[in-house]
Amino acid sequence: MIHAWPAVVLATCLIGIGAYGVLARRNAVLVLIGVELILNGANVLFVASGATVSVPSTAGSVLPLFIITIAAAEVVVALAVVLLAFRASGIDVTEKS
Amino acid sequence: MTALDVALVGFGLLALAGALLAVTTRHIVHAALWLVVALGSLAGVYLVLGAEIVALVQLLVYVGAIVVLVLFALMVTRSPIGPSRDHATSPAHRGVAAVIAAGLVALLLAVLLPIAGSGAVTRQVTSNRALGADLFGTWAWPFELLSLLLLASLVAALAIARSRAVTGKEDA
Amino acid sequence: MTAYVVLGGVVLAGILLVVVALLARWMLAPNAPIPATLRTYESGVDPVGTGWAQVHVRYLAYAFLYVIFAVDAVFLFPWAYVLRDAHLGVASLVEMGIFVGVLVVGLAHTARRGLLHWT
Amino acid sequence: MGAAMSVWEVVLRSVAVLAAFLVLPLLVGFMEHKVMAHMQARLGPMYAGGFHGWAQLIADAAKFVQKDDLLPTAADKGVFRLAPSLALIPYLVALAVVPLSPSIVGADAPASAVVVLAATAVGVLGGLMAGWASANKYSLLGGLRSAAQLIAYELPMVLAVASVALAAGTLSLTGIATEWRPWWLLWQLPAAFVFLAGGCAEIQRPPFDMPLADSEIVFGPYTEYSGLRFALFLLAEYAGIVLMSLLMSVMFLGAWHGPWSGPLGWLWTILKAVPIAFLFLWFRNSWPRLREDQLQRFAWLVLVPLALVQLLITAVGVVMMR
Repeated sequence: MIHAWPAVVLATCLIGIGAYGVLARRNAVLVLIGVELILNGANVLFVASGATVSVPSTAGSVLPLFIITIAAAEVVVALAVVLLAFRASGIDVTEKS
Repeated sequence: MTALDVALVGFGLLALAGALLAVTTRHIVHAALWLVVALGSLAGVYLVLGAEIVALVQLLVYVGAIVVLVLFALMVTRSPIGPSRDHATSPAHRGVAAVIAAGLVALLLAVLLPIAGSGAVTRQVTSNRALGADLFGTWAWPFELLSLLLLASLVAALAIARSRAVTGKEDA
Repeated sequence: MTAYVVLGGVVLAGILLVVVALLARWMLAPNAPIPATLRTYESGVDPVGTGWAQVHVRYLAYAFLYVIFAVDAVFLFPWAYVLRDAHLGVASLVEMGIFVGVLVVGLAHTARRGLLHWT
Repeated sequence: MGAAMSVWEVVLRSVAVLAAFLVLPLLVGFMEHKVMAHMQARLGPMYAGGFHGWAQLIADAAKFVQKDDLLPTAADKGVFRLAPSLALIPYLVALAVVPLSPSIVGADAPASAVVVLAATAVGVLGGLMAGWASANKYSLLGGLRSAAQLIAYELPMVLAVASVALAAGTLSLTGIATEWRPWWLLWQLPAAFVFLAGGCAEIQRPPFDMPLADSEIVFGPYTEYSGLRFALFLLAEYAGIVLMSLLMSVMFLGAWHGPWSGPLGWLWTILKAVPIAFLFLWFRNSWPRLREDQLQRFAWLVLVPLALVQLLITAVGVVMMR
C-alpha cells in the first residue's frame, strides 16, 4: 500500500526548484540543470500515476523512458550551443590536451 | 504511513535537498554534483514506485551519461575550484525568481493534490515484460521517431561543436 | 523487488567500510603536513598557474556520441523480453532494426567527418 | 528469494557480499604479484606470512592505513574526499547481483544485468571527480581521459550484455546463466570478445590504462592521492577485475553448468572466472599502452560495429529458433 500525494508533492517541488534554477541562474549550463530538474519532476508524476492507478498500465514507465531520451537529445544540442558561445567569447578552447 | 511511504519520503527529501543545492550553490561543478544526488535519489523513488527499468535507466543514462556530459562541458569551458561570482544574479532577481517558482508550485499543487487523493492504494509494480510489449506494440511509432530525433541532434551537435565560423581554424 | 532492499543494505555496508577504514587511518596515521607536501604535484617542478587548465574540446565529441547511443541501448533491454513473443517478435526485430540503423548512420557520419581521427 | 525478508537476512547478505568484496580482490592482487613476477623471471613477494609471501597484500593494507593522508591545499576538499568512495561502492553494488549458483546470490534483482551496467556507469563519476578536485593539471587531464574512456567502452559492453539478454529472453543474470547452452560459446563469441575488451578498458588496466599513463601524466586522477584513499582506488581496480571475470563466467561461459553442478555450481562459476582474471594480468604484461585516439577509435569503429553485428546475429537467431 502506498499514498499518492507524497509523490505528487515531490514532483511539484522538483518542478518549482527547477523553475527557480532556470529563472535565477545566468550560466547556461546551470540553467540546463534547472531544465533537467523540471523534466524529472514530470517523470516522477508519470511514474507515480503509473504506480497508483487502479488499472495496471505501462504508460507510466514508457513515457519516462521517452522523456529521458528527449532530455538526452536536448542536452547534447544545448551543450554544443553553449560551447559555441564560449568559443565566440574569444577564449581559445583548442589548446592541445 | 506504510513502509513504502517512508522509503518514498526518505528518497524524496534527499532528492529535494540535492535539487535545492544544485540550483543555489555558487560552485559551478558542485551544482552538477548535487544534480547527481538529486537524480540518484529519484532512481530510488522510482524503485519504491515499482518502476525498475526506469530507475536503472535513470542511473545509466541520466547519471552515467547526461551528467558526465555536463561535467565535461563544464571542464572544457571554465570551472575553477571555489565559488564563482561571474554568474551570480542580484538578490532582487533571485527573489523574483523564487516568488514565481513558489507560485508555480502552489498552482500545480492546487490542481494535482485533489486528483492524487489522500487514501492509500495498492502499488502497481510495472512488469518488465509488459513494458516491452507495450513499447514495441502501442508505442512503436513514437519510438521510431525518437531515433530520428537522436540522429538529428547528434549531427547538429557535431556540426555546431566543430563549426569553423567562430575560431577560424580547424584542429583535429 | 526485495532484491533492492538487499542492494540498499549493500550500499550502507560499503559506506560503513569506507567510514571504518578512514576511522582506522585517523587513529593510526600520523598527520604532519608541511607546505611542500600539500603543494600541487607537477613532477617536481614548481606548479604553474592554478590547477584548472583548458583541455581539448574533442573529448566532448565522444561524450555526444555516448549519450546518443546510451539512450539507444536503453531500448534494447525491454526488447529482450519481447523478441520471443509470438505476435511481436518479428515486428519488434524490424522496429529495432530501423531504430538502430538510423543511429548507425550517425556513427558513420561521425567517422566520415574524421572526428575519430586525431592528427 | 521470498517476498518477505527479515532485517537479519538483509544484514547477513550485505555482510556476505562485503566479505567477498574484501577477500576476492586480495586473491586477484596476490595472483597478479606472483603471475607478473614469474612472467618477468622474478619470484615476487616471498616473506610476508611465510609461505610464498601470501600475506603481502594484508601487510600492504596495514602500511597504507598508517600513511599520512595528504589533502592538497588547492584541492576541493569535499569532492576530493568523496571521490574514492564513489569509485569503490558501485563495484560493491555490482558484485552483489552476480550469482555464483542459482541460489548463491547477494541480491537477485529482476533486471540484474542492467543493475551491473548502471552501477559501472555511476562509477565513471569517481575518476572524473578525483581528477577535477585534485587541482592538478595532470589529474584533470587524467580524469577527463578516464571518463572519456569509460563512456566509450561502456557502450560496447551494454550492447554485449544486451546480446546475451536477448538470447536468454531475460535481464536477470541468474536467468541468463540458467538459459545458457554450450553452443552459445560459438553463437555469442563476438559478444564475449567485445565484453572482454570493454571490461579490460572499464577497469583501466593495460593496454587501456591511458588515464593513468605514468609516463605521460604522472598517475592521472590519482596523482594527488596518498595513503588510504589511494588504497581505496587500488581496491576498486582489483574489485573491477573480480567483477569482470565473474561476469564473463556468468554470461558467456555458462557459470555453474558442468559436472556435479548441483552442489558444486558455485565452484564452477569461480573456476571459470579464474582464467579470465589471469587473462587480464597477462594483457598487462604483454601489451604496450594504446594511444588516446587509437583507444577511442578502437571502441567506436571496431567494438561498437562488432557488437551491433552480434546483436543482429543474436536477434535473427532467436527469431528463427523460436
